[in-house]
Amino acid sequence: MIYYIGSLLLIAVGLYAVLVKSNLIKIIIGLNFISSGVNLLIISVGYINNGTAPIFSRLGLNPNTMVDPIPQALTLTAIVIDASELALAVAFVVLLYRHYKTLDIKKIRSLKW
Amino acid sequence: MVGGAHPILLIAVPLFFVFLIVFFSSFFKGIVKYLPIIAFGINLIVIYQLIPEVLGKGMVISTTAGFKPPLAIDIVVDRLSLILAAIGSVLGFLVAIYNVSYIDEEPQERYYALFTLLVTGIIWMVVTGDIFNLFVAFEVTSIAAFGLVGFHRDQGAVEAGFKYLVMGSIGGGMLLVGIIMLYAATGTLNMVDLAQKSVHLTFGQKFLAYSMIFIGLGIEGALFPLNAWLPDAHPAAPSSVSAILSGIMTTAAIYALYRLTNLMFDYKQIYTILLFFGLLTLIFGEVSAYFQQDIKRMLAYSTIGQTGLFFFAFALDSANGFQGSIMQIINHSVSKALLFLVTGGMILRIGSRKIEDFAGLGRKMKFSSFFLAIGAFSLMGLPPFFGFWSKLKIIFAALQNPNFFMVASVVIILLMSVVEGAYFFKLLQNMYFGKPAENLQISEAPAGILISFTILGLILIFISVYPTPIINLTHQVANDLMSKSYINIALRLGGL
Amino acid sequence: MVIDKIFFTIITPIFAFAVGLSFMMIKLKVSARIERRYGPPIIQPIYNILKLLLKEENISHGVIFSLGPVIALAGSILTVLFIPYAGIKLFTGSGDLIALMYIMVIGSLGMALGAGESANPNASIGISRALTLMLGYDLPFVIIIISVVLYYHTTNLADIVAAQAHGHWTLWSLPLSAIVGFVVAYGALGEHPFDIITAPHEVATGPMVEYGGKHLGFLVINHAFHIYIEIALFVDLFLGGATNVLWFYVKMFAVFFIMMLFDEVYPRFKIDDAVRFFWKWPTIVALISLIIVLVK
Amino acid sequence: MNASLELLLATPFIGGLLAFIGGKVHRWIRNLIAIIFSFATAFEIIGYYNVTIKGIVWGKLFGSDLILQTNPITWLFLFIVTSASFLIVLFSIDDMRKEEDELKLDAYYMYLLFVEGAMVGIVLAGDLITFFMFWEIMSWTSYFLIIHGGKRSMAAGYKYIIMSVIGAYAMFLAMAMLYAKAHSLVYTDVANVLLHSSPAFVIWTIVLLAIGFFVKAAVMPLHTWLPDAHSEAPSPVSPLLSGVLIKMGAYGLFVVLYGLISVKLAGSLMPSVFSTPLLLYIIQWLAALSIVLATFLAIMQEDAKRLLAYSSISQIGYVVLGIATGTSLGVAGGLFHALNHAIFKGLLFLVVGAVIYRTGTRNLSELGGLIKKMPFSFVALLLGIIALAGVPPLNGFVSKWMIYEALLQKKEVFLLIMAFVGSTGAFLYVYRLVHSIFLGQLPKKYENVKDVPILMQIPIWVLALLTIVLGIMPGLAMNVIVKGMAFFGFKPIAYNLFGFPQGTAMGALTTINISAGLAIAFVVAWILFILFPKSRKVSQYDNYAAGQVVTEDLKYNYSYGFYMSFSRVIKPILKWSIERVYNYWVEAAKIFGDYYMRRIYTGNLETYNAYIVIVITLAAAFVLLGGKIW
Repeated sequence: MIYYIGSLLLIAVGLYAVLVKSNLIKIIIGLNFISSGVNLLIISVGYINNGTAPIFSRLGLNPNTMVDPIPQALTLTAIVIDASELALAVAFVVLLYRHYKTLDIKKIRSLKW
Repeated sequence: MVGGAHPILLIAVPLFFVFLIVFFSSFFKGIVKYLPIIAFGINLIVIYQLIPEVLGKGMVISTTAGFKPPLAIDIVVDRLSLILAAIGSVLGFLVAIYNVSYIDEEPQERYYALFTLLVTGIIWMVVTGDIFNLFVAFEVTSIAAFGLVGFHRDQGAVEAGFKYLVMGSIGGGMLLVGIIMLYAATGTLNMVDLAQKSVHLTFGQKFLAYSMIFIGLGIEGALFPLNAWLPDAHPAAPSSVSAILSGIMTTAAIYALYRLTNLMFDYKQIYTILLFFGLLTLIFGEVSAYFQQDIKRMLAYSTIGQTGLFFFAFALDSANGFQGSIMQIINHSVSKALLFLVTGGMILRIGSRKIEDFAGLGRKMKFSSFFLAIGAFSLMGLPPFFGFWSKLKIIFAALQNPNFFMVASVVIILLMSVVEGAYFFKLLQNMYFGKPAENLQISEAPAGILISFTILGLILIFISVYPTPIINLTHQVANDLMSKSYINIALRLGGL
Repeated sequence: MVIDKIFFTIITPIFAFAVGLSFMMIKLKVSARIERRYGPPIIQPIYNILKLLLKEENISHGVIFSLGPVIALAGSILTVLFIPYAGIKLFTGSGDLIALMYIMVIGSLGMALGAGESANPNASIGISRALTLMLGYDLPFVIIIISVVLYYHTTNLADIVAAQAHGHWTLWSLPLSAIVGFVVAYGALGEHPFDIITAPHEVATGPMVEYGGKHLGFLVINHAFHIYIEIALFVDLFLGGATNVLWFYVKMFAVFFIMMLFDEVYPRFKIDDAVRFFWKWPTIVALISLIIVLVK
Repeated sequence: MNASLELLLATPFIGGLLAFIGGKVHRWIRNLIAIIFSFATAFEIIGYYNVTIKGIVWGKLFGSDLILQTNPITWLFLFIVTSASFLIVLFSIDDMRKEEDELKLDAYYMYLLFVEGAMVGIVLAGDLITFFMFWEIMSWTSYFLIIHGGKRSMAAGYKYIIMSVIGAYAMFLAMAMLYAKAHSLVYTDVANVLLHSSPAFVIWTIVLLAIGFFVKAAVMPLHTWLPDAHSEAPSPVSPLLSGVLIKMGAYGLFVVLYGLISVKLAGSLMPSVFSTPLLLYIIQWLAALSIVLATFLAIMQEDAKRLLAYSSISQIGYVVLGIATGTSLGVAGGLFHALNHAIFKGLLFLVVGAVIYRTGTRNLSELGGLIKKMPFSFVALLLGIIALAGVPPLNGFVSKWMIYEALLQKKEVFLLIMAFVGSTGAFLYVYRLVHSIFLGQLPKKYENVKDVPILMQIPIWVLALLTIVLGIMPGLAMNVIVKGMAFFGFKPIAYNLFGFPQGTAMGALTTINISAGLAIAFVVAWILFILFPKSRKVSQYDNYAAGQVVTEDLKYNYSYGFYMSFSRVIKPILKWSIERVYNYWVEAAKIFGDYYMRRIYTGNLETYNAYIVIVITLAAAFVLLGGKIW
C-alpha cells in the first residue's frame, strides 16, 4: 500500500513541479518525478512481500510467492523510454537557452494564439 | 501465414530501415534519402497482400517471439486497423517522396531516421493487439515527433518541440498509469483478453483507468483542452512532418482511444462525456482557426476542429456514427495531408507562411493551387468531394434519434462548418484572385513535392467520385465495432 | 355586330377627344370668370391645336423624341377603348380593371421616353417628378380599386358599371373610396396643387420643354384624352356610368367642374410633399374604406 | 430513355471539363466546346417536353436511393436553365474576350457549365440528397464565377458563399431530421412521412428548408448578398445569377410546399389567415416586403447593375408571393413569372452588359444619349423594361396579372397593395435605367461607341423576342405550367393561347386584343403624325437653356440623384438596414471569439499543463463521486 501511495505522491510532486515551476530544468525534473512514480507504480503492482525472484533456479519455490515478472519487464522498457525522453528534453533546453538566453518558461512565449 | 501476408512486417521492415539509415549515414549518405521510400514501398506491398485476407476473414493476427497470446505480443489487423495502416503507409510513402525535394537541411540522416520511426510508430500503434505495446508505440511515435518538430532548430521549432515534449511526456506517463491500473485489475495486457476479463470490473475502477488512458491519448489525439501543443508544433515542424502529424498521428491516437473505448469501456456515460469533448474540440478548433494569419497554424487548428468532429461522431455510439467517424477520418487524413504538402511546397517557394502572401499564387503555381482547393473543398464538405459524404453521414447519424441536445449539437457542427468555410474560402479567394506582390517570380513546386501531392490529390478525387467501396468498407467496420467482432474473430483465429 | 364594333371603335376615340377638348374649352372660360377676367374665346384650344399642328417649322431631337407623343397618343386611344361609357363596352372583355391600370401606363411611358430624348434637364426633372407623383397617388388609387373590386366581386369594369344600375352608385355605398378616388383622379390630372410636373416658371413646362409644333400639338390632344380617361374612369367606378351619352357627359362635367374649383384655389405642392400628402390622408381614408368592405 | 436523363445531367459537366482541357489547346476550341455542349443540353430537353418520368435510380447512398425524375414543372425550369445558359455562353464569347488571362477564361467556361449542370441536377433531383448535393455544387461553382469580376467582387463573393453555406446548412439540418424519420429522402417517402408527423416537426422542416431557399432566392431579410454579388459579377454572369440561379430557390420552395407537403396538409396543421396557412402567409409577407423595399432601394441606385440587382429581389418577391398563395392561379402566376423574370431580367442584364462592354462604366450618371450609338440595344432594353414594369403587351404583365388576380380572389388585400406599389415603383427605376443610359445628352467620350458584335446581339434578340411572344401568347407557357401543376395535385385553370377567359380570375384577359389594339392605335397615331409637316432634326446642343448656349463640355443632363425628392420621402423607412444588424453580430462574434480564444492558447506552457491537471482532477472527482452522477 505504501508503495502505491508513494508512487502517487511522486506523480503528484512531478505534476506540481511541471505546473508551478518556471525553470526549464525543474520542469524536466518534474517530468522525471512523474516517470519515476509511474515506474514505482508498475513495480508495486507485481510486488509481493517476501516474494522471490521469478526464476526457477532452485526446486521447491512456490510460484505463488514469486514476484510477477511482467511489470519488471514493463518497467525496464519504460525506463528506456524515459531516458530517451530525458535526453531529448535536455537537448531542447540547451537549444532553448541558446535562442532565448533564459531558462524561464514564462519568457519563452513566442508562439501563441 | 496464408498468402505470406505478415502484418508484423508492417513494423519490422521500416524499423530495419531506420537502422539502415543510421548505418549508411556514416559512409554512403547519398542513399539515405531514398531509403524511407523503399521502406514504405514494401509496407504498401504488405498492405496490398493483407487486403483480401483481412476483408475476407475480418482479421489477420501474427504473434511474436514464439509465445502464445495473451502472454505474447500479437499484431492484430482488422478492418479498422487496416484502413489506418493503409493510410499511414500511403502517407508515409508519399511524404518520403516529398522529402527528397523538400528536406535540404542537415543533418539529413537524423531527419530520415526520425521520420521513418515516426511513421512506423504510427502504423505500430494501429496494428498492435497489446496494450503495453501500444504504449511503446505511442512513445516511439512521440519521441520521433518531438525530435521532428524541433528539427529546424530555430526559435519557434525549439520552443514548440519543448512544449510538446513536456505535455507529451505527461501524457505518456498518464497513459502508462492507466495501462498499469488495468493490468493490476485483470493481470493481462492483451486487448482481447482484457476485454473479456474487464467485464467483472466495476464502473468506478474502469472509469479511473479510462480517464488516465483518455488523458494520455487525448493529449496526443488533440482533444480540447489537452491539445495546446498542437497549434505550436504543427506549424513549427517541416511541412512533410506536419502532414504526417496532422494527417495520421493524431488520428492514430484517436484510433487507440476508439479501440479501447469500444472494447473495454463501452458505457453510455462515457460516450456522453466524449460527446462533450468532441463538441468542445470542434468549437475551439474551428473558431481559433478562423483568426489565424499563419496558414500552417490555421491548418493545425483546423485539424483540431476536424478531430472534434469525428470524435463527436464516434461518441454517438451507433453504427452510423462509427461509420461517419471513420469516413471523416479518411477524409481528414487524406485532405489535411494534401493541404500540408501543398502549402509546404508553396511556403518553400514564397518563403512566407502568412496567408496574405499567398495572394495570386493561383496563377503561378497552378497545380499546387488546384490541389489546395480540392483539399480545402473536401475538408469543408462540399460536394462532390469525399468530405461531403462523410459529413452527410455524421449529421444523419447524429440526428438518428433527434432530441434537443442532438439537434443543438448538429446546429453547432453546422455553424462550425460555416466558420470552416469562412476561413477556407478566404484562403482560396486570396490565392486565386488576390493581387500578387510586385514582380513575384516563382515557379511550380519541385518534382518530388509535385509528384507526391499529385498522387494524393488524385486519390482524393478518386474516392470522391467513387466513394462506394469506402462507404461499404466503413459500413462493415462500423458493424464490426458495434458487434465487437474484434473479440470474437480474435478468439476464433487464436489471437488469445 | 362586327360592323357595330368597328364603328364604335372608330367613334369612341373621337368622342373621347371631343369631350376632353370641350372640357379644356370650358375650363379656360370658367377659370377666367373665377379670376374676374373675360377670358379667351371659347374655341381657343382648337385654334391652339390647329396652329401647333400646322406649323411649318418642326424640330426633332431624334426618333424617340418624335415617337414619344405618338406612343402617348396610341396608349391613350387604346385606354379609351377599354373604358365602357354609356353602355358601350368595346374591349372591356379583353382586359379587366387591373389590365386597364397598366394599359394606362403605356401613354405615360411614351411621353416619358420622348421627353427623355430631348436631352434637356428640365424635361428630365419634370419626368422624375411625374413618375414620383405617380407612385404617390398610386397607393391610394390601388387601395380604392381593390375596395371597389372586392365590393362587387368582379374586376370587369362593365360588370361594375352594371351593378350600379338604378342609382346604386358606389358613391353612396363606398363614400370614402369615392372621395379618395376623386382626389386621386385630380392628382393624376396634374392640376393645382399637383402641377409641379410642368411648373412653367421653374422647369419651363417640364417634359414639354423641347416640344413645339406638331409634337406639342399631339401632346395637347393627348391631354384632352387624358382628361377624358381620368374622369370617365371615375364616373364608371363611382357614379354608375350612364346609359346614354348625354347623361355620361353630364356626370363627367359635374366632376370636372368641381375639379376646376379646386384648381383655382390651391397653391403648388413640392413633389415630396405631394407624395407625403397622398400617402397620408387619402391612403388612410382608402384603407378605412377597404377595411369596411372586408368586414362586410 | 432512362439513361438519357443521366446523360442530360452529365452533358454540362463533361462539357465543362472538356472546355477546360480544350482551352489548353486553343481558345477557340474551348469556346466551341462550350457552345456545343451548352447547346446540346438545351437541345436534349426538347425530348422531355410534357414527359413525366416518375424516377430512375442513379445511385444509392447510405441506404437511400438517389433519384432523377422529370415532369412538366421540371421541364419549365430545365428550359429556363439550359436555354439561358446557352445564350449566356454565346454572350460570353465576345464579352469575356477582354480578359487576358486565358487560364481564368478556361476556368470561367468550366464553372459556367458546371453551374448549369448543377442547376439541371437540382431540377431533376427526385430526392433531397441529390437536390442538396447539386445545390452545394451550384453554390461553390457560382461563387467562383462571381469572384471573376475583380477585387470588389471578392468581398461580394465571400458574402455570397458564406450566406449560401448558412442557408444550405439550414436545409441540411431539415434533411437530416427528415432522414431520421423516413430513412429515405426520396420525395415520395418524405411526403408520406410528413403526412403523419407532428405539426411542430412539419413546421420546423418547412422553416429550415425555406431559410435555405430564401437565401438563394434573396427574399428579405436574407437578401443582403445579392446586390453586391449580382452587380460585381462579370456581365454575362449577372443574368445567370439573376435570371436563373435565384429561381432555384423558388423551385425548391415550390417542391417543398407542394411536392413534400400540400396546402391542405399545411392548413390542417396551423391556423389560417385569409384562407392561407399561417406559415405560407408569413412567407407571402416576406415576399411582399421584399417587393416593396427592394423596389424603393432600386429606385435610389446610381449603378445600373445594382439597380437591376435590387430589382431582382423585388421581382423574385412576386414569384415567391405567387407560389405561396396556394391557389392554382397564384402558383401558376408565380411559376410563369419565374420564367418571365428569367427572360426579361436576363435581357436587361445582357443589354447593360453590352453597354458596359462598349463604355466600360455602369455608373448611370456617367452614361447618356447612347440611343444614337446603340439603337438596337436601346430597343431591346425598352422591351425588357416594359416587360419588367408589368405593362402590357409584354410577358411580365401577364404573370403579374395572374398574381394580382389570385391575391384578389383570396382577398389578401395588404399583400396586393404592396404588389401593386412594387409594380408602379418598378416603373420608376426602369425609366431611370433607360433614361440615364440611352436618353439625354451623349457625353463627348462616347462619340465613337457602336452597337455590340453580332454574337452578343443574338442572345439579346432571342430574349427580346421571347418577351413579345410570351406576352401575346401566354398560353404557350401555360401549357407546360398547368400540366405540371396537375402533377402536384392542383386543379387545372382555364386558359387559352391568348389569355384567360372570365371565370379563371375575377376578370378576363385577352392579350391579343390588347396588343392588336395597341398596334392599330399606334398606326393610326403615326399616320396622323406624318400627315403634318415634316420635322427637322437638330443636335442635342440646340436646346432651351434659358438663354445660355449649351456646348460640348457642358454636362447639360439631369441624371444623378434622379429621384432625390422621392428618397427624401422614404428615408425614414430605409434607415433600418438588416445588413447592419448582421454585420454588427458578425463583428461582435469575431471580437468575442478573438478575445476568448487568445486567452485559451496563451503560449504559456504552465497554462497548458494546468489544463491537463484540471482534466485529471475532474476525472478523479468523478471517480470519487463513484459515478453517482448517473
